[in-house]
Amino acid sequence: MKTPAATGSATTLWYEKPAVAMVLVVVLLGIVWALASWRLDFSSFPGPWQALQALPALILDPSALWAISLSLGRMFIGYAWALVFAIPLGLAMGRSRWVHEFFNPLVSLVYPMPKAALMPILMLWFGLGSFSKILVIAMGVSLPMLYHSCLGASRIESKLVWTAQAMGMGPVARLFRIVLPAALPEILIGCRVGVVMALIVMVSSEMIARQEGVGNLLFTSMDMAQYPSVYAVILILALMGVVLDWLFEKARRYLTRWSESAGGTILR
Amino acid sequence: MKNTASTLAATAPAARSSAIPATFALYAKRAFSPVLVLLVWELVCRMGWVEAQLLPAPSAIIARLFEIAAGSEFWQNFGITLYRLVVSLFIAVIVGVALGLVAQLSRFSAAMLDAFVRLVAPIPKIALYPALILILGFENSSKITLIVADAMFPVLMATWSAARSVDQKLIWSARAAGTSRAACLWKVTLPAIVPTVLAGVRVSGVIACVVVFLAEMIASTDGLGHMLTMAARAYKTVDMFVPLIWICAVGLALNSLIGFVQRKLDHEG
Amino acid sequence: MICIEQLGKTFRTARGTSHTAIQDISLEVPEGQFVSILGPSGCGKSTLLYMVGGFEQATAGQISVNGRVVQGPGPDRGPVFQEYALFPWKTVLGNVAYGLREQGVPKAQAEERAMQWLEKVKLANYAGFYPRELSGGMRQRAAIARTLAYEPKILLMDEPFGALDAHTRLTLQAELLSLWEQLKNTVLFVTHSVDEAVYLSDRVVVLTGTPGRVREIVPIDLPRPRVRAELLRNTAYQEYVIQLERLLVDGAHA
Amino acid sequence: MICIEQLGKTFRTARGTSHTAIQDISLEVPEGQFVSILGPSGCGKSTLLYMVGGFEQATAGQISVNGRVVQGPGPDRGPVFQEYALFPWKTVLGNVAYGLREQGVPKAQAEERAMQWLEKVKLANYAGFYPRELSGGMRQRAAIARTLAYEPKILLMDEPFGALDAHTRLTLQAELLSLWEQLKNTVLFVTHSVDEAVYLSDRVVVLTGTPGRVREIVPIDLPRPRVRAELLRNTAYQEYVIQLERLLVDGAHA
Amino acid sequence: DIPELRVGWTIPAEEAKYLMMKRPELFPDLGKKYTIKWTQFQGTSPMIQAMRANVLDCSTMAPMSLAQGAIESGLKAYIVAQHVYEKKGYFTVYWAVKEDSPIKSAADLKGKVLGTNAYGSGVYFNLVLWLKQNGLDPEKDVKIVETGFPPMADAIRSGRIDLGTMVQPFALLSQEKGGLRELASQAAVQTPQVQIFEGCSQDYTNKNPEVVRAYIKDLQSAMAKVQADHDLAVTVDSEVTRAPKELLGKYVMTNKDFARDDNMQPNLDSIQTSWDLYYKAGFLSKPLKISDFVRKDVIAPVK
Ligand SMILES: Nc1ncnc2c1ncn2[C@@H]1O[C@H](COP(=O)(O)OP(=O)(O)OP(=O)(O)O)[C@@H](O)[C@H]1O
Ligand SMILES: Nc1ncnc2c1ncn2[C@@H]1O[C@H](COP(=O)(O)OP(=O)(O)OP(=O)(O)O)[C@@H](O)[C@H]1O
Ligand SMILES: [Mg+2]
Ligand SMILES: [Mg+2]
Repeated sequence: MKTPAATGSATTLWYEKPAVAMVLVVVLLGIVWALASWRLDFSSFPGPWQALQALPALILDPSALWAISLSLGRMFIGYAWALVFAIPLGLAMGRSRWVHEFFNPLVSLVYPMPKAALMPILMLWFGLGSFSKILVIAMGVSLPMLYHSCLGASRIESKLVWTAQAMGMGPVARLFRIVLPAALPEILIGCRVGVVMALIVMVSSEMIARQEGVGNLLFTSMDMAQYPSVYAVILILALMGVVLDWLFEKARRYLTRWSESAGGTILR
Repeated sequence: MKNTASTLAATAPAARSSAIPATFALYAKRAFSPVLVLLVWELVCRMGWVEAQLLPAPSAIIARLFEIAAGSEFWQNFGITLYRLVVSLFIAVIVGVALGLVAQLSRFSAAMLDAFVRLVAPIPKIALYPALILILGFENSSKITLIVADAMFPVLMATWSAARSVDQKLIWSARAAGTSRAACLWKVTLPAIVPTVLAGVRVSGVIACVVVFLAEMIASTDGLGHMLTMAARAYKTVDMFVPLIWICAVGLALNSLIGFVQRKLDHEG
Repeated sequence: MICIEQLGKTFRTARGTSHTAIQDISLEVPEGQFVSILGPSGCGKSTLLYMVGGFEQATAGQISVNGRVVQGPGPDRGPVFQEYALFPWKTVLGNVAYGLREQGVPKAQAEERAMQWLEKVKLANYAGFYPRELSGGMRQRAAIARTLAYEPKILLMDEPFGALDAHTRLTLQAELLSLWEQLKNTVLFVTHSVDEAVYLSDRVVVLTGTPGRVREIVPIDLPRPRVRAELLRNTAYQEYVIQLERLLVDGAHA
Repeated sequence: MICIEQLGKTFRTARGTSHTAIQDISLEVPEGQFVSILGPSGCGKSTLLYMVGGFEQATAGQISVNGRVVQGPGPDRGPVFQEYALFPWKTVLGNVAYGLREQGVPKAQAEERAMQWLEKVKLANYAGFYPRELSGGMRQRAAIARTLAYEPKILLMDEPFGALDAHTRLTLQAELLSLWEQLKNTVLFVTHSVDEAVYLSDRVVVLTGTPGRVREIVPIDLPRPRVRAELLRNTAYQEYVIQLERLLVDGAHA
Repeated sequence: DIPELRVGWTIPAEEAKYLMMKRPELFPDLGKKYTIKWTQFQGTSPMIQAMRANVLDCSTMAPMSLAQGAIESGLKAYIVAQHVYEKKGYFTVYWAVKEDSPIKSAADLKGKVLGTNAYGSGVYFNLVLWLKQNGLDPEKDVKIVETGFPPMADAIRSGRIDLGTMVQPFALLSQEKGGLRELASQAAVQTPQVQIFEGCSQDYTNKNPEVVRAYIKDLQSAMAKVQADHDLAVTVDSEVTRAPKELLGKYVMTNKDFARDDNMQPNLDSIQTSWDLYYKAGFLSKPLKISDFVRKDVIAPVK
């Protein structure tokens, strides 16, 4: 009953509707942008309107769409790899002291390492194909997933596991039927952070090792002095981030609708 | 194992001292897996299974690490990275805490900030970097702005969630004892949220390490990231590993520093 | 003297509907009396107490304390909560001295007086500890000392012993009773436990469930000082318990 | 028949020191008996119960159930915890049917039998709800139904009503008693409440504080079926309460 | 089985390759005698890395990147064809200052901030050489910062740097906007000067000389086609770089652009001169001989 909105009267005001607030903020940011661009008067810093005008040309251009879908495709594959490897490892770390003691020092060592910075090295090892990029995305996404899976698994109420044991459930079944669902809310938090991470790593790895993709679109536009296109690509990337995050949050809420914190806020 | 640790802390709280042999054993345990990985790596290189051009041996990297550290140029690069890191983390914490508290002021500010966070937090801000270079130039200001833009969100979100879940009864207790409503903000709310905010700062620290390095790689003027770019351009594989090791060390040090402060200030256990 | 007149409280819920927690409660508590409030969960006991404390606003009726209408919190009414609500970043001594410092007492003097209170609640040896280092019972002792330290006329206690185990609870009940017998504050005491209400109070107010109204006010005519073991053998005590348990169970279904 | 012989449990703490929670406890519980375990906080009541359940390993002595030494958990011993420990991702029905499904009962049949149990604990209307949508009392009812559903011979209850308010607690106590009078399982019941122990049990085992040992075993000779209002007026009942409260307070200081 | 050639490319100034990528039907041998797997790169130096890692067979190179790749990582490559170079009458990379700047000659640069695109690039080394020629110590007397080309003009105008390096299309755009003045150009350092050329791995070339020859032949014919048909050149360039044709039309393959030769014959003497200059200035740790990078029968022009 202590809802987050427990302060003051609880009816929703007009500006508290998410869509309205979003539009307000977008307009506000747009105005700030327009003013800044007008004030600075750099040829390299067009206003929002010019960026929007450059948008259709990008979206209607098959080669640009192809670049975007290539990037997205690599991102999803990298993300899927991380799901497959990081979550089981994280759960194992959360449940077994040995696994934890072995992997935790390694994980905390590589945690602050900028994954995209490995691109030049990975390219030496794995060549130019998508593999290095997928790998670097998977690595970037893995860490939050690993961390949250481990946290989720280690925080499971031991009585849940005991209850299942008392019913006669074996250890493997317990891992999948008790530990996994019980840790799911926490795992999904890691997965949500992972979505944003995937985008960041995708863009920065393409900036560092430029090949077909959104990051390259951005820099090619810059190298050819197509500044409105630069900002149009940035808009596309921003939109991708917002939409993916929003979709993921929907999915997360649906999957954990049984959980106490399902109705939680954006705060992760 | 975290469960047992927390029950222990709750049941037997007073004793805090730890025996020295136990600490040593702890460090030995923590070092085990990294050392193992290094040994295997070294072995692979010594056996000549990979070309040194592609994967240099750890011993070679460490030797090079010291060699580079002997020059003053390295310390300039290291210093500038550290400077950017510290300054931007500082700004990120101030801005994050301030915005997080502003959200508490009114329902309007809360709604706006909520939308702002939903909208801006998931944007890969590194994509804005080219724009920042165009606007702010190539030196500290664009890099620091980028780091702040990325690193402030964990602090902001931690402050926000902590501030609005401060136990109402703490505030009531202070109010009943005669503290004014405004004074409660810094006498109760602020100390109450410190532990959560520090947890946010910890995440921000990691993000700042990552972003400063990437920014230095992409607009490569100086710093550790620049060292990597230069090494890559000159095809010196060994030299590419050196800045990476340093940034990991910086991240680790930052993390344990914040962890230390966190433990000092967190009286809730 | 607390005077509650036709008090009502209606909450606006997040769904936009409204929910009446308390309706038309009138009650007078003379100075120095120990009054317990008993009622099923969710009947508005805490809400009533918070309104007397000035933490929440009534939506109908009014409360006055010694003739002055309650507008907000004040040091004449000291709250003690079930969850202790100690400041986790202050030591036990710092917590107890807090109210005095807020009243403008100089630091040295505030700490001296705080120590006296800590002795009274048997925590003198734990002055430098942080709340998390204490057991539940000790935390509640510290919370009581923190409130008593700034000498409020009225104590507002919301299930202060609800989270304690039986043994600690018994001890603290006895300690509270002996403290109160020295100080003679007015006490408004919310509890779930019939037993506890009868043991401690001069009068027990039984509330009915949603919305909370006064079902009955039962004066407890038992001699003081009260000794628990004797009380348990006392037929009058047993009858009070039986009567209140019945009122409670019926009240919940009313 | 549960047979506990010279049981001991020593924990190794994180600091490397060792801590004896339980020492030299011997106890026999005949089939169908309701035995309560009472003791100060931290005396090892839960630990004792967990060892009987097979969740924790004894470090001395042994436990046998019907002549077989306990090696691990098994469906002959069903636990009910204070924190309910319902599977939050399953509906009430799913929770109750879970144990049956694990025993290999086909889905339709398991759900049918689960529904019967839900009716017995008055939750038939809440079959499709998730645990978080229920009140504390309802959650505990569901947890009891879940355990009873797979028909363990022995029920291990660890302060099952500790987190409930007085009224709900009274109701659930009565319900548990009437269920038990039909089923006649063996029950090992950990509680903090003297009152509750006397009301429910055939025998009460009082433990002393750290390390936990048996201080006294008190047989409760009160007629069944027991009705609470009558019991409260019963002098024998009062004397049991007084005796146990004294044992408890002394035991804590022992 | 048709042999495959793995080729790296970059933006800008490789019109011959762009035409082969976008109009493969114009090249009868392509797809019959050999196929090409195109991979885009950020610049010549990652391409050298890729060559070294043996994931590319041919790529665009600059004199400096090939030299360093050869010395530092042991890359073995042949120079096979030349893309663009600087010569009188065509565009040369130049250094610009603000119109009203008091800087009138290199000597005035003492204590100033100079902008380059990337440390270690050919453009950067030319700047350093030029400073040295004019008696300035690039380490002590000036501060060289890396800005990249795009913000260069704005950085000069806003005073963030005192001198910037101008290339196309930024040079053209800044001339249109006005406010900048050319101080000197790379011609002061060396002329003619090779900008970029095509290089192929020696291993691959020695194994498949026919394939590389066919590739060079197609490059030559592509170069001839874009030289002959300005509109085609601009169209293809626009398809690759996504820049509008109006902008490209103003300079691509005109005398406002770098110079190109139809036969793509590498100017080996110029490259050797560059290497010698770099070695003397201390940029290279060893002297290099151009003859180690040439196979006489596999070099443009191929008949
Ligand atoms: N901020 C609020 N917004 C909406 N409803 C509230 C709020 N606070 C309390 N209520 C409602 O008011 C009623 C009374 O709550 P209150 O906490 O006073 O009950 P209580 O008698 O103290 O219960 P308990 O014995 O469980 O502590 C409940 O139905 C509760 O749901
Ligand atoms: N995993 C553990 N590691 C170390 N010590 C433990 C562990 N679990 C319990 N203990 C200790 O064993 C003792 C008995 O604990 P237990 O939980 O059985 O007490 P209890 O009688 O159930 O207490 P309560 O009434 O508070 O539930 C306590 O002192 C506790 O600190
Ligand atoms: Mg309450
Ligand atoms: Mg227990």
